[in-house]
Amino acid sequence: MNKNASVRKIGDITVVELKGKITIGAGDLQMREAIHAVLNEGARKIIVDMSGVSTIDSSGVGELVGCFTTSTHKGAKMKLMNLPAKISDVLTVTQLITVFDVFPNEAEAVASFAS
Amino acid sequence: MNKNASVRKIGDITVVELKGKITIGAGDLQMREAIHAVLNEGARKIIVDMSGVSTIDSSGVGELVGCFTTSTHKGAKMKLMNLPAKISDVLTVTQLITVFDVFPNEAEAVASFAS
Amino acid sequence: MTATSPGPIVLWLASRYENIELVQAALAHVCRQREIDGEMEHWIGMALREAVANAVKHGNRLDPDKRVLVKFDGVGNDLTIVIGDEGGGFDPERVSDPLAPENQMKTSGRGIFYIRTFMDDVSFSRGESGGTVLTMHKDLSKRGNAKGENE
Amino acid sequence: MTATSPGPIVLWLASRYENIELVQAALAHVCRQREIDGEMEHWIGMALREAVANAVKHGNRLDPDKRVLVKFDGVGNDLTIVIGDEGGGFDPERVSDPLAPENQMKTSGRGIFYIRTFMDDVSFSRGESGGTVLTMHKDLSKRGNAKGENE
Ligand SMILES: Nc1ncnc2c1ncn2[C@@H]1O[C@H](COP(=O)(O)OP(=O)(O)O)[C@@H](O)[C@H]1O
Ligand SMILES: Nc1ncnc2c1ncn2[C@@H]1O[C@H](COP(=O)(O)OP(=O)(O)O)[C@@H](O)[C@H]1O
Repeated sequence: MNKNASVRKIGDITVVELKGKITIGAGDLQMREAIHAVLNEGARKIIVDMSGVSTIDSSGVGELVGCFTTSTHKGAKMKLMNLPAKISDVLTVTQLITVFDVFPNEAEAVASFAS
Repeated sequence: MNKNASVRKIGDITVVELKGKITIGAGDLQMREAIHAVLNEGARKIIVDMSGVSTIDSSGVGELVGCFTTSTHKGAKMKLMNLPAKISDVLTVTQLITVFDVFPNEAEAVASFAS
Repeated sequence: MTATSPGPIVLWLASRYENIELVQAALAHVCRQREIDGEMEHWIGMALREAVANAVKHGNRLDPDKRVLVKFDGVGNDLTIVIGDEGGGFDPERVSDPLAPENQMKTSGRGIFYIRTFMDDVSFSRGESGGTVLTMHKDLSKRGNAKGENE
Repeated sequence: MTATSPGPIVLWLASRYENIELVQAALAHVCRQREIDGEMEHWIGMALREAVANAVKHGNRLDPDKRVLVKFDGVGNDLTIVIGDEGGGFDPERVSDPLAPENQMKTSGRGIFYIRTFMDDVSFSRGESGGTVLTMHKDLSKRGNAKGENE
């Protein structure tokens, strides 16, 4: 159904893997759907795996911020991992890279939930 | 130099392998250059391997006819092999498929020079 | 506009053969939007390449300051493609038949024949400034008969 | 026209987000012609996607009968891209700063900022029919500094 997002579990952590273009009118909405779905299913520790994202635009960035806020409101933590350099650059220039909890790899992202 | 054509030998037969688009302004001219070059180097038995051709247009077809005529004038024989279905269709609708000596594979094309 | 038409797409291009590749990319986009399969796309693409090549070569005589217009349009099962140039026009009735025995070994003269073969309806007219306007239609319901043969 | 300009390329498109993909394909074509590397193409593409998305969304308000114009032009080391819409226009001075603390967690408002960040010169004007005309330039000599940072 959702060709831009798939979900897997690591213990009580839910990993949402994004793929392709997280851009206006398609990938941005699919990302929101996927993250809202896991939140509604009760996920409280969420890692968004960005390794497969080729492009993100301001709509995708906006949805990412929205998902982060929704997660916080629901008492969940949403973190990001495996950001390709270009995606990281896009978040950096709008000073969002410090808002999100960003990890270079899965081990560090998972470990961060233990502490 | 010539990214649309390369040449190999089978005994006294010269095989010109065409690749990609044999279309106006690029591939068509490169094909002519390649075939004229082998003719000038004395090739008299020529097989044009079309297996790698993705698209041919009327300019490519025209150059192919021109190369055939030039070959004949020089006392050389130019044959075609391994035509993808779409290339064969393009030659068929303009009734050129019967003008050229066309072979389904290399063995038959090579054997045709022996008889 | 109906649900099956994504609306027209218009390109204005300098008269360069390399721009044929952009026209091909635009066709690929239109084919995705209109759910036209790869087989049919191939034959439409062949006609389109010929039409744009003629506009660049015979119409605009490779003058890079002259433009070629390409418009994709049509609703439902009709795909309409219009190709316009800023040349002097020509009489399509006077184009010789490439199947005639005396033309068989000519190195040119097959482009319009390919256009007519691979499209379902083809007409030439004069644009406001005298250039050629070629309008060609493809009936998208005829899938599996993409080459436009009658049976 | 100089040897380093392949001439303008103009597209007129229906107001649909999916047409952003065609604009991206046209940019890829222009980048091949102008020998713009993949890194720089990526950042120009980001700005272009934002500009077309704004024209479709805010300008034409997704009305598929309204058109978006995209023009690629410029000579030498200047790549000029113009994006026009048929909307009501807006005052770019009144767009809020997405870096302001109170805007940081907003879900929108970053598009124009990205455009200004990734292009070298950006200006907005009103078209004849009142819509927005966004003209953006990229200095192609600044390769390796593709994000448009000042140092
Ligand atoms: N857009 C055009 N403007 C002017 N003349 C044209 C145009 N298209 C075709 N023609 C004329 O029709 C002739 C036949 O065209 P075509 O069948 O495509 O073969 P070719 O391009 O190989 O000559 C051309 O040689 C040219 O004289
Ligand atoms: N082409 C346009 N026509 C009308 N208004 C526009 C246009 N482009 C931008 N705007 C206005 O500028 C605002 C900021 O745009 P932008 O920075 O791209 O962020 P966003 O699109 O997320 O709102 C938009 O919300 C809109 O009000």
